Amino acid sequence: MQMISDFLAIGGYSGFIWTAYGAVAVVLVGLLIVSLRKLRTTSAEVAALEANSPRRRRNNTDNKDATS
Amino acid sequence: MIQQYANPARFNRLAATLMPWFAWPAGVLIAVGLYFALFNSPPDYQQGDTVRIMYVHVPSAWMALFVYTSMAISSAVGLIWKHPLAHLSAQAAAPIGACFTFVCLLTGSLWGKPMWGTWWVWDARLTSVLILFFLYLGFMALQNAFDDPARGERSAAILAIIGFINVPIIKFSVDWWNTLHQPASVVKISGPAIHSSMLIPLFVMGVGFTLYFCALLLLRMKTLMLARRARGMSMAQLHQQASE
Amino acid sequence: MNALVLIMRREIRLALRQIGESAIIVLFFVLAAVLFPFGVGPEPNMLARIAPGVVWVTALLAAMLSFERLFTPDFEDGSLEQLALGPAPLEMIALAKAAAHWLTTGLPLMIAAPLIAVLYRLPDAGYGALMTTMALGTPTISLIGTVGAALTLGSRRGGVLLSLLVIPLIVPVLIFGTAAIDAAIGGIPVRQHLMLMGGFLLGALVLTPLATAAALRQALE
Amino acid sequence: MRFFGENLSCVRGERLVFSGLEFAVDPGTALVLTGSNGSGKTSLLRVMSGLTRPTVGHLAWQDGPVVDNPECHHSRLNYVGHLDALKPVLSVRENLQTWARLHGSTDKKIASALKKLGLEGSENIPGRYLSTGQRRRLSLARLAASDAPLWLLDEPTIALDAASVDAVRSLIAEHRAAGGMAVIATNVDLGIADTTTLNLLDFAAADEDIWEGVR
Repeated sequence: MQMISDFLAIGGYSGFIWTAYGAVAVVLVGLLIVSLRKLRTTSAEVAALEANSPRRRRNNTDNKDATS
Repeated sequence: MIQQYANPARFNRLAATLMPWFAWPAGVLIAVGLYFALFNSPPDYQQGDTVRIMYVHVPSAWMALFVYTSMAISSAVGLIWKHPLAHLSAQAAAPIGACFTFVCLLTGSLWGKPMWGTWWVWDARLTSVLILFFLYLGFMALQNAFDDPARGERSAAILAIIGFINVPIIKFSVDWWNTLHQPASVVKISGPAIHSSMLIPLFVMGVGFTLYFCALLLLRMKTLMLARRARGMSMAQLHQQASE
Repeated sequence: MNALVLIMRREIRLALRQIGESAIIVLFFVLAAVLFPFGVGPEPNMLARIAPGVVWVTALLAAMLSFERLFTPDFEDGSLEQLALGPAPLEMIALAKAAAHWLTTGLPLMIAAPLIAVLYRLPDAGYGALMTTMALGTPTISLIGTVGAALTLGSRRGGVLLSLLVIPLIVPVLIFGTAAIDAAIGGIPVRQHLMLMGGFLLGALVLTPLATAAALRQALE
Repeated sequence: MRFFGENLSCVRGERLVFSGLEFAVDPGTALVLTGSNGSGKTSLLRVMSGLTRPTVGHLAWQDGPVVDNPECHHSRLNYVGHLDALKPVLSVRENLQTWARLHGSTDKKIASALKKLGLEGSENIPGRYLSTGQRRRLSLARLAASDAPLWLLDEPTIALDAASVDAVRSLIAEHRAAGGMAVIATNVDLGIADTTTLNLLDFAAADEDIWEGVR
């Protein structure tokens, strides 16, 4: 642990500051990326499910035209 | 028939239009905040530059509590009016809140090291945020512990409300406990007197984080809605194959 | 009202028939407490100083073990349904379960606590405070524990998850429990701590049955 | 007193099991619920018992809806589901006493109930030694020991031998003669006279997935 704190204290305290801001960036941007990727995989999954049940989809479009 | 009080499709379209209005201002505000925080505000006479960590530490602490409050409110709405979207918003908000709490603890520890030479200080606020972090983990763990997502949602909602009632009690007890065991040498994280020039970046970062949260919340809610739809479709197909 | 008595009597009869379960809980409490000196060393002053904290934390963890057995057996064999369909509202059932849990687990822990304190050479002034704080604290732990047990009913990883949910909520009780004993040893008046613990107990007595009933309703749905 | 439900629909495990269901039970009548597995027979019984809240629609007795006074509703019914509510450590009599006393029954009634279900010889056997048939008969003995007007039975005759099925049939007949009502979910013909039947499949709902429109 001592080695880490020495390394961080090299530029006065700037090591600590950059680590703090870096960590914030990593966490917030990382969360954004994870969420975006999850959105992409889920919509792909929905598209795949829709694709392999064409019969159901065709019935839907007929109902929608009738009711809307 | 269930449609009349929750229309996910309509909400989703509304969310799609709102999201850019949250996302872009969030990016701009955070960038401006960073500029002010790092370059355009005076170092503290005592702590020098390390005070700049405060500009991320304090807003993330605000967000940790703000997100938990929003989770408790949406959980209450979900339970009382049986509104599935409210449960989804609590489920979507939990990981964001947990990340903010983690960031708050990390930056608090990084701020503590130069000031007192130790990574972790059992300061009253840091300890309460640590317990809040466990409340977030408890919420997410309970949410996923059930096979039926509707069941997990409602149990986690009850926990969120109980947790919300307990946050002030925990805060009070920890404050009291901290004053009792106050080791003489440790300076409390009261932080420097907030000079107006420091207040601007703090406020800008705070609003920036809040907008970031709103944009990400809508995005994650859309993902959860799509996941529910995929689950519904796959179960319907299974049911159809079973009955054929 | 007699429904509450009937349910309590049923719980106690079941607990007496499986007395082994409460015995194991107390055994774990003693075992965990005895483990610490091997870790921190037998030095008397040190042990005396950490005694309140160790007794309270190990009692809390021991109580944690027994929460899962609170609803799961009844849920699996259908008894919980019959209880819910009985004349008593779910809130009453929650209270009866918490009270039965306290009698079968909280009380034995309270009785075992002074023995552990003797092992740790707790100063004599501390015993009175130890017993009063345990008397006020263990019912609160039982009440909050029943909420956790009801919330995790029917979930996959019930036991561990339950501790994760319940421990943050019990921190205030732990803080004031140990603080009261330290204050008593230090000669400081303990009225303030005990009043607060009494407040937690009364608050839990009123609020936790509502939460437990709501959680049970979800589980039985 | 008449017990009825209007416009009932129920979501179970995220699937709309039935919707727009109406039923009414009058004193002395028996309603048999039929329908394939998973058509919602058990769900409807649980909705009637008040364990599961219907997503839409409401249940009511003649003197008022169930929601206003759930405890009164519970005191008027006896629900025998698939699970036997039997504790292995308690004896046969103790098991029955727990439930019968909760509904305010007397020891005399408990003894006569055990006799009706052919369990009078085995009062002191602990629950864990009972066979499946004995366990079912013990859970059915709860019916005989209580004077609740509404009986909700979920597949009562499973794992029962011929003699026990007759005992159940006479139990139900006796109950109806005394002005009681019974709702029985079963796929087996119980041979009970003049019952009205309700087929769950008539109320099966098109699976209206509220997440449908999400793009």
